[in-house]
Amino acid sequence: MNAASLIQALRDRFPHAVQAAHSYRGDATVLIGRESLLEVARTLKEDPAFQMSFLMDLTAVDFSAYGKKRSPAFFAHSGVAVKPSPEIPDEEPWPGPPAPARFVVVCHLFSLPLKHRLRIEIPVEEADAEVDSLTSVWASANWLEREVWDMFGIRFHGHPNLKRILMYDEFVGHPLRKDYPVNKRQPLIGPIN
Amino acid sequence: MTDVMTEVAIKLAVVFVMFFGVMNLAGLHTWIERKQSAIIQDRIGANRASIFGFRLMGLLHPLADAVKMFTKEDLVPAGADKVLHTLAPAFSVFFALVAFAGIPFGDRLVLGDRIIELQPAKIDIALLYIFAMLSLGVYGVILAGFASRNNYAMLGGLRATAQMISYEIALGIAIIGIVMVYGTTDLQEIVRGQGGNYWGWIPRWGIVVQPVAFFVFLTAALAETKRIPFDLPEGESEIIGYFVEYSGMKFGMFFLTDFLETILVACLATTLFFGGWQVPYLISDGFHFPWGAVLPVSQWTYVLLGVTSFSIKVLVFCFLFMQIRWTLPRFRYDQLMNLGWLGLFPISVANMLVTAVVLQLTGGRP
Amino acid sequence: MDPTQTPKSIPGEPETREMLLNVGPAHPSMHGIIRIIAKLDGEQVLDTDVEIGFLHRGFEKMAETVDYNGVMPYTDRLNYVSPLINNVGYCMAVEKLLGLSVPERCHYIRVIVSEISRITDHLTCVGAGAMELGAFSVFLYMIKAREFLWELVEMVTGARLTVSYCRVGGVKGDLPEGFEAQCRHALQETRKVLKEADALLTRNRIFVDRMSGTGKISAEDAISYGITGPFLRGSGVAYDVRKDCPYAVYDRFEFDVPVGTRGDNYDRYLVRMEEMEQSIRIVEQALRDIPPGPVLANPETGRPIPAAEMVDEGKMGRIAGIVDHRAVIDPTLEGAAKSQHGGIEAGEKRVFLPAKEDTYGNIEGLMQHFKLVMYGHGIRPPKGEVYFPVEGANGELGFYVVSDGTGSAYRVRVRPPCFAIMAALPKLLVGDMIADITPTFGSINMIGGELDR
Amino acid sequence: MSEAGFFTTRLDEAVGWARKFSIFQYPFVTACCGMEYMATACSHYDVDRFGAGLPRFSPRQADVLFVVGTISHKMAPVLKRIYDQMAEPKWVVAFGVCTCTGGFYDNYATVMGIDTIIPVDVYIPGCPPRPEYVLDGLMKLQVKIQEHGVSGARSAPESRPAELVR
Repeated sequence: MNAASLIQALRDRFPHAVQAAHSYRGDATVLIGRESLLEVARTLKEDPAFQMSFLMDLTAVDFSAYGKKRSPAFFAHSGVAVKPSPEIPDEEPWPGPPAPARFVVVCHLFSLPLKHRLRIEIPVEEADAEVDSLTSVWASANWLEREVWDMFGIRFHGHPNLKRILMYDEFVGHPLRKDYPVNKRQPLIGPIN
Repeated sequence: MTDVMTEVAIKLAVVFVMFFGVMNLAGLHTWIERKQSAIIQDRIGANRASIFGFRLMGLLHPLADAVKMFTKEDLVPAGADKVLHTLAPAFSVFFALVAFAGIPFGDRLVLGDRIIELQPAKIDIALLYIFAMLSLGVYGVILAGFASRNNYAMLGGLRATAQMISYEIALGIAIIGIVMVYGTTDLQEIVRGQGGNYWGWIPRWGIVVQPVAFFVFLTAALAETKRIPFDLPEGESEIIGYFVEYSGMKFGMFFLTDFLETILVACLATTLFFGGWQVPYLISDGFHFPWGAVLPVSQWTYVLLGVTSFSIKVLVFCFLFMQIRWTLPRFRYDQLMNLGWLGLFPISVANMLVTAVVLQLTGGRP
Repeated sequence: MDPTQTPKSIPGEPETREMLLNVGPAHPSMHGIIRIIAKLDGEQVLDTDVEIGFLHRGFEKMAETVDYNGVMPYTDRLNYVSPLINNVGYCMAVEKLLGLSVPERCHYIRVIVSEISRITDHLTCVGAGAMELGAFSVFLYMIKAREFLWELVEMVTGARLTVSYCRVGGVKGDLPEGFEAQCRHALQETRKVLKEADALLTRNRIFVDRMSGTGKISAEDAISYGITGPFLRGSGVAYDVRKDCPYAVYDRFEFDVPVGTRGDNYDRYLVRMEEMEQSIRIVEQALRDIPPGPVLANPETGRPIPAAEMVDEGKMGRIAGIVDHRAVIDPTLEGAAKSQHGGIEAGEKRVFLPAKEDTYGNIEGLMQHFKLVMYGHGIRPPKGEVYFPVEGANGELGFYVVSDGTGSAYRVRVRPPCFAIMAALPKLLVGDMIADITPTFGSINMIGGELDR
Repeated sequence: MSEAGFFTTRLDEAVGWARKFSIFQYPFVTACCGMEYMATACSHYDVDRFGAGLPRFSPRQADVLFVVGTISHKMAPVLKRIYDQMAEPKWVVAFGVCTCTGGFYDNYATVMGIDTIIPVDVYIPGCPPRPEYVLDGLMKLQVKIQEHGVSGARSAPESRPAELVR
């Protein structure tokens, strides 16, 4: 199944859940609301039309600084901009980040029997940063969700053991959020260098 | 009175020869092991330590190790039992060393009317004595494990206990065959019993009479020395070992015990199965070759040849153990138990029964 | 804990208690950065808790602060046993974002170096696993072979370990002279070592007993945990990104994907041993088929225009190779046409660094180098997000890159292959013995840089 | 030199000699540098030639702590504890740029040089250092050990004083 037909199949199946979709550079992507995440995930895994047996990756993006990033350049547009070469399809431009939500939880799914990939994006507001946990569908979600909690502070409803995984328990804040300074240190021992 | 003094002096000399030989061999053993592993692994091995510019192929490294260990701080972890913690390594080394008392390293030397047995202590039950000492040596390991207040050490101690108990039984029963054949537990007598040849040319060694017992003995004895593939109590990469909390010379003593036990086992294997100090075709007045030639040798030469032969055989065994150590991976606990109880134990019992039957049929002569 | 499993203390009998054993992070077989808290009943593992993160170095945060080519050194240090595969994966992800296609020779070179890296990775994994079982010599043999391959890598890239060889749009440089002979020699040495290791291990009774039946995982469980790579193939699932979603030129080579049947440590060992053979096979085919040509080409003209040549051509009035750059010359020299500079750069697709001779030898090369390398400059891809998987040594290594159109990535995310396997570790260990922690953990081939990033 | 000092000096020399040729190392291997550490220890470079070929995985028995690879803030207490557990005399080698200065991981997660936590005797820079550098560093350490002596204090730590801030 190619990207377009995959998206179409998903749209047919969940007309209300799919908020937006694109296939920028051939990566099938659907944006779905968090209330229907579990239902969509179960269907994707079990339905013979999708058979997404792998949850390859689960991560998040903090879009709060999107478009506001200060370029370190002398000129704002310095650097070598690149246009795609003709043989690679670029018919569909990237729609950009989903507008009001600060975070987007991104899942990459892969179907071993059908060999197609799908990206699911779930927009999450900062004030209510909580998504249903996918641990009941894919076992791999367990640690990945812990990492997203650790790095972004997005909670996962129904996760069996949601605690920090990469950082230590004494750490305050979530380092991959855009407002966490890259070198703000919280050492356990030793000076703050 | 003077007679007693001379007696004591001679005994001391014999003990000294044994002690000197064993301790040096233990030191040398580390060097041989390092060099031998280097050869196996395409390396050069330790060779930098030099005194006045003499490197001696790295022979000085064991010396450096020893001096360093003596000058290293001695730590007893908080919460550990101080007395037992200190006793454990001493236990280990002591019992490993005293076990050598029963090993005959040469035939008797006749000086005038005085007969000197080249065996530090003439014990009728030398074999039992050595086994007793070997078993007591395990207490060092167990104490070390329990006194350290460390889970890893504790696991090491537990493993050592189980391993020693299971393998000592197989070891003991394997030896019974030999005891039955030669009819004695006196090691010197066992060695003497191995003199002479079958059909004129095969030496009458233990391995010829008891080949099965030899392999059981070798395996079990290897387990007894806690070396790879039986180094579970140490198990560097799994549990660091029962001596995890030992530093400085206390650790050095465990290290030494390791080598001492290897040498002891090599000595035992030589004595029981490879004719001890016997040299093929050599009896006290000279070589008697199967084809009839006779080469007479003096009494001193005869004894010295015996001692040399004994040493060479021991070294060969040490070398074999090293070769095994650098080639094989380690057993797992349950596999070790299986091998001990389901493999070696039944074989050794069967060997004992077969030996008994054969001896009965042949009228008690091997 | 299941109360039926807990041995109750019976009056008159000695009380039995579980023991908590803390394995790591400073433990010889935990590679320094894992803590396993194991609940033991004697030697048996009842329950484990795995703690990671001891090598978290903030790769993803750092990648947001540097330009696109600047991420390259950080990718080296993800899976530091096979850094070249990380390089390739990241470059191909960014190239996908840019919509670039690189020349054929570059693809072949990337395949060759990836496969060499894969061999070094498997050598280290199998060797370290054997060492932790006590077979120390095997480890040294493996490292000896790895050393031959590293010499090869050094010859190509100039570094042994942290190579930073790939560039967005190509690779740093062409294969050096005499590479093929050296490569064949190194592969031969590797084969020799593999044969030795095979003789020492594969039918060694102790080794087989230690490995088979331990660390078992079924195919369904493995898929559910997101396990990929040799680990998954050991469970009998023939998923290999090189075969199933071919990238670079992998679809042109003949190679087999070995699979196991039982999903235990022994199968994974066999799979790794066989994969090294297959990698050697791929490298040999690639060496045979590699076409001549540029390794960093302008996708438009199909060949690089060395700046010196460009100048010479221009002097002679032959500007055919240059005209398509639509250069706008500033008429006033005061920057009145500055606003049009964006337009100039938009047509420029030479995102690769020029050859060093050009950088040092003429102004055009220097400028191009400057534009790509200097702080605040660099490539500016269009806005978008892409995910690109490659077959890393441990499984699917995916890079997810989000761009906001500026010179540095908005977000770079790695899908670390051994993260998924480590997540399954508690399941793998329960029921086995303490001694099995070591081979099971060894067969995961946990690489700290990749796991904790 | 006074006559009384003669014996002490000789003893110092002998002990220093023994210590420098019997280096039991504790490899605190965390990251990429571990690969080069392995390469140094194995056949091609063979660190055993210098008498340093016997890694001890118990800090009690080790003489030299080889800190190999990046130390994160999560790891720092562990490192400090291992150092404290070692028996005197002990030395520390910072292996690789990350342990020396933190390297290019100037961010929230990593310790900017282990000398902020424990004293360091020899720094081996490089990312990771080639085995030749490592051998060079080892020889420098041997010189330092030789100078240390049995009674003499350690030569002043070349590091900032470790100041424990919780």
